[in-house]
Amino acid sequence: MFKLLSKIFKTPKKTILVEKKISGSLSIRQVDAGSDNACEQELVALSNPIYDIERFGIHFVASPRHADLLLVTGPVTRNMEGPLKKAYEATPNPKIVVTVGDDALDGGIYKDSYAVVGGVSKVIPVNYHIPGNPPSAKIILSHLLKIMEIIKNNKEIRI
Amino acid sequence: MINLIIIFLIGAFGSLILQRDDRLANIWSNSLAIIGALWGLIFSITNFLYRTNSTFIIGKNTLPILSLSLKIDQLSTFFIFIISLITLFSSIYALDYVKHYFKKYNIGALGFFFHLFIVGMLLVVTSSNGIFFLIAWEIMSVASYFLVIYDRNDLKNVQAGFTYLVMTHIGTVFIIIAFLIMYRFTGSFDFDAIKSGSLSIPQLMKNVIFILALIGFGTKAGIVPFHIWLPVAHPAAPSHVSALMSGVMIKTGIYMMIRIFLDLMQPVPVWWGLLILIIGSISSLLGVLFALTEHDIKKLLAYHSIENIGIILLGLGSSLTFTSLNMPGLALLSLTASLFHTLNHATFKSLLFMGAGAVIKETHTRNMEEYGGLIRYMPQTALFFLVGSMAISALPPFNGFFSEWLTYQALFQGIFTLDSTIKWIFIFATGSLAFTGGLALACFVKAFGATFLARSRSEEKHQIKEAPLSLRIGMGGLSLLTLILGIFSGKIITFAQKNVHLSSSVSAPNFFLSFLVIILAVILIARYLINKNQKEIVSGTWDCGTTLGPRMEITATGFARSIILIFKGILKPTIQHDIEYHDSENRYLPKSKLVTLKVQDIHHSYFYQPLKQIINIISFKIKRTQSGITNAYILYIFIALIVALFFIL
Amino acid sequence: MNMIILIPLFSPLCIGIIKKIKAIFQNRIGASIFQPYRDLWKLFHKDEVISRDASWIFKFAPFIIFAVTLVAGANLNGDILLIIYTLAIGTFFLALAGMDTGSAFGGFGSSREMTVSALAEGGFIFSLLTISNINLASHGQSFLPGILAFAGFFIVLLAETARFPFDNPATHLELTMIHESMILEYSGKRLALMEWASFNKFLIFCFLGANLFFNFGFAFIPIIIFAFCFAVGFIESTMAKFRFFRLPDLLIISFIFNVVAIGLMF
Amino acid sequence: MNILTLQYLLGVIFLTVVFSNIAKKKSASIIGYGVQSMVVTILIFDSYLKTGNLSLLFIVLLTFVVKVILAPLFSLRLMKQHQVVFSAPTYLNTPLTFIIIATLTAVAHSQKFYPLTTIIPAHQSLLALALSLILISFFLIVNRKGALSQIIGVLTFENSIVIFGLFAGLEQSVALQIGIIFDIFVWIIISTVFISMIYKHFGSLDVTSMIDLRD
Repeated sequence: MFKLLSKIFKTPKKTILVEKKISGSLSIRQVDAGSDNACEQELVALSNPIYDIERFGIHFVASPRHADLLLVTGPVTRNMEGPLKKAYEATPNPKIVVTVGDDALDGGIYKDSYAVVGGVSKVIPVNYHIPGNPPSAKIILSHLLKIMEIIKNNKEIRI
Repeated sequence: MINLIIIFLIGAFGSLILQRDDRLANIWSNSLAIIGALWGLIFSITNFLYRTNSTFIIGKNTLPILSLSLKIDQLSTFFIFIISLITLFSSIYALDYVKHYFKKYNIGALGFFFHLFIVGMLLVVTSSNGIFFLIAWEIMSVASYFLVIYDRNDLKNVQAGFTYLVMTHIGTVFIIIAFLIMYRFTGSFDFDAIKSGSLSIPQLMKNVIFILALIGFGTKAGIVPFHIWLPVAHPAAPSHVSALMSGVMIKTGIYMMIRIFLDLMQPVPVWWGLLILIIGSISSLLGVLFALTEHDIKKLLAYHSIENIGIILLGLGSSLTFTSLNMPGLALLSLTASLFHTLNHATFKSLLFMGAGAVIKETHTRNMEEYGGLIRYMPQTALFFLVGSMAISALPPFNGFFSEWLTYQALFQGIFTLDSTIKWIFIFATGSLAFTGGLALACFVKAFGATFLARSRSEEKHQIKEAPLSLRIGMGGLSLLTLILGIFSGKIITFAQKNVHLSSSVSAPNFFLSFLVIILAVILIARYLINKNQKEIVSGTWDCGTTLGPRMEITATGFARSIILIFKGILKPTIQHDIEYHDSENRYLPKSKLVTLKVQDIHHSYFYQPLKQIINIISFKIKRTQSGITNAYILYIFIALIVALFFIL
Repeated sequence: MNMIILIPLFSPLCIGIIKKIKAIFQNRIGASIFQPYRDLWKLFHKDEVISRDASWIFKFAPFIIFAVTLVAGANLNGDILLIIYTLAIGTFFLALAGMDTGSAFGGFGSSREMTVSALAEGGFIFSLLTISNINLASHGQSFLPGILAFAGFFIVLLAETARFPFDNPATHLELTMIHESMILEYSGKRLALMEWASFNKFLIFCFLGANLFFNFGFAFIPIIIFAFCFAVGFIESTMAKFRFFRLPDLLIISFIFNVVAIGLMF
Repeated sequence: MNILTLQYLLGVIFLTVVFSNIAKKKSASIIGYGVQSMVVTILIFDSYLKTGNLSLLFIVLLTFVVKVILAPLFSLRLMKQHQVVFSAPTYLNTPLTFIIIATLTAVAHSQKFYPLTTIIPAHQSLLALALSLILISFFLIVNRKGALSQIIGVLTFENSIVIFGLFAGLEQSVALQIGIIFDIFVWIIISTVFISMIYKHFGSLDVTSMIDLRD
């Protein structure tokens, strides 16, 4: 127990700067539309102590009802097309759809397989794309912060 | 008083005469009942205000023992008030409810037994002579027996009626023995003579009378070991009758307990009150536990009657203990608590039974698993049922809370002032009351949720329509009553605390006002100030994208399963899997699996089963004496003659 | 009457503090303590999606539950039974709202919530009873009963506000969530109200605990409430969540603590 | 009539009852019954002489006609008509019946029954004997298997009550007499119907065969 307490007071101080500038509230609902779990690993890394998106007021939520941002990963397989649409309808406005990874853009390496419908944009309107196969956690984080920038500056992102 | 009974008798015989034409008989019997009920209300209220105690003696010297004497003091006026109040609402309810019996059964008979039942109850609460009381008790029991087996196409109802008849008459046997002992020592059946002569009864005999009366009236009131008939008989009766039965009839048992223990047998040892306290807490706990296991809505409500009777007994038991420890102030507090709870229970229990009746009328089944989503088709019944369930689980603005609050205060005072073992019994009672409150809340969330909310769990539920007008008037009146009784309970609480310093007091009106004001403020601010420009879009329920079928939502058994498993020591749940396979050899491809969840009734297996075996063994032994040879019988007579001669000379 | 304004104002702050403490324990910086305010503000300005099967209970429940926490806050120093049963209205409507939309999660959430709150009620009433009459203690020794009653009360606090050993507020795993699953269906301002109501409930419990158990004076209340938040944060970081059928044992322990406390006191 | 003759007559009745107890042939017990009723009529006649109450005379005639003539005739005719099997089996063998009769008489004479037998102190011994008569005739009913002999048992039982009533000084009450007469008359009708029915149904008068009525 003592070791735990002592470790707490040695957290690095330098990252405090970034967090001051951007703070708001963004809840993300991650929809796995048939992804090969590469992007998921990176998204999980986002909430560990190093990247810690919690600092910026971003948190992952369970149901699209609570979410403002739908983070879609992976090419949309035929089975996931319906549920993806349902998730999109279940998210209250104003909502943003962000696709992570090349598979989500246009099907990526699985483009013409019989099971894949194609990119996410074929199923639901997409606002933002984070390239990379899979994009590293840092890249995803920077993109997310950029999205929050956009939201903060011009309030009128309305779908 | 006499003209009150005459009205009901006219109603009874009138509906018999008009039994040819269903509609006329129904209107006649119910309108007569309404007039009688109104008369009863006026009579009891005037009697209450002017504090008049009136006595009527009909034919004093017809028979040496039996004198048809009625004595109406404050206690019986209170019970007349309850009886006429619930009769008023249940007969309004019955106007339309009985219509669905029209072609099937004889409506005249229903009216006749309904009126006879009320006359029986009125006489029970006012009679002041032992024999006359027993006659009235029999009228009440037999009339309610015929009402229970009224829907006789369903065999289960007839069996239920039979169990009910047997159990009530076992109870009556105990009562008769108690009255005989009283007669033996005081020389008369009149309550006043018994009351004055009660000092001459030796203490041992008083205890015997106490036990007998407790068992006798306990069977009628439905305390735990003798409650077997209640969850069987009440659901079988038509709803407006089961509302009357569980709202008022079981209270006659309570009335007589008060009359005998607190009035006639006055110098009372302490252990009487403590025994009632223990029985009260056990029956309230077990009542609510078994209510949780039920998925037949009327059985669930019947078990809740047992639970509420337990709470009333808590109040009664504590008042008895306080009288025997001569603390009159606290005794008054706990007696008012139990009487106030009797009144409240009568109102919200009959409201709930009427709600259940309306639901059963539409869905033609009592099984809660086949309900669901009825709030869309029956919004007003749902609202009244919600009010009823909030009142019964003692949530503040309604009357259930304030009577339970008073019982709590009585028990707290018991804990603070008394000492050693008595204190621990009071702590046990308060603990059981607390747990009962919590479990009752869980049970009524299950009952209301499974019946009214979400989607309907059986397909052919499209033609349900809202309950007819008179049903809604009956239920609406009662729910309004529960609210009014709740808000204006301030006077009763101040009356109860007259000479007792209570650490805290609750004032209902300003709680209710602040509650309303705050809700309005919140709605105003949230809806119209902060997000004026937000829209509300309607779409399907979110279930991780899967298609949502009616079988996805929770059922009544599913809801209560976790609590049943926690209390498995008492409830002994059993799971039975029977799997059906495609082909017999190959055990790996099950076609269908049926899981049946059942709860074993401990009373049956630990109290009534051994009792039955003992009786069987004894009766087989006696059977051998019936050898069938006439000579043997004459021999028995001969021996009996000799023995008798020996004794007499 | 000032409690009606104070409680809703400061409850998100407490939750922010707890989250911050948990973050520090997990060696990450975590959101600022004012993050709950931002979340509520954002949720209030979002549209709502309401399911087709929802009835008026689903639509009105958030307002009733939020108002109930305010009313309970209003008469905090009034009668203990009134507070307990007012909070019970909140639980009643929360469970009904959970069942109303007919999703599997909501149903199970309400069933578990009702089980926990039914068993917690015994301990709750007894602990408040002991404390509100601690000064009547005839035998003079009012220290041991006070400790036992406080322990019982703390367990009930964790149970009623769906905190750690009973239910993990952060998780969304269907198997374990009790409180979260009931508000799964809500969105927009109704979700904000439900969240805010649960924050209020937490603050009411802390205030009850602070006010009754440590009656040092009004100035010390914030410090004691911070101590409560720290304790809850500490438990959530160092303890594992109990299996559902181990919860009744914990609640019965709290009940027995309080019964013994009362037994000792008089 | 002095006590001695009364005792003598009572002794005759006692013997007839004992005889019908042990008699194997049914006709014998019927004749025994005839003798008994003859003695009873003599006793009633004697009490008429003593009290001079005219109604008693009427009763004497009635008892004479019914009991002494009609009853035996009826039974004998009945027996002939149905060719009834003559043996009237009893449950206990004769020595045992004798022991029981002895004990019953001893009981009747015992101290316990003292208040009953000293209603009229003078007739103490007579009343005791009459009481033992009642007990023995009752035992006769119990002991016999045949339905007819049971009926005779009942009739002797009824006779012994009359005797007891006579000695206990009840003879004045006319109601007692008429009651008795009427009772015998009814008995005879029932017995005829009863026996013919049993006989038709069971083919024999043995009571034990009636057991299968029970199950």
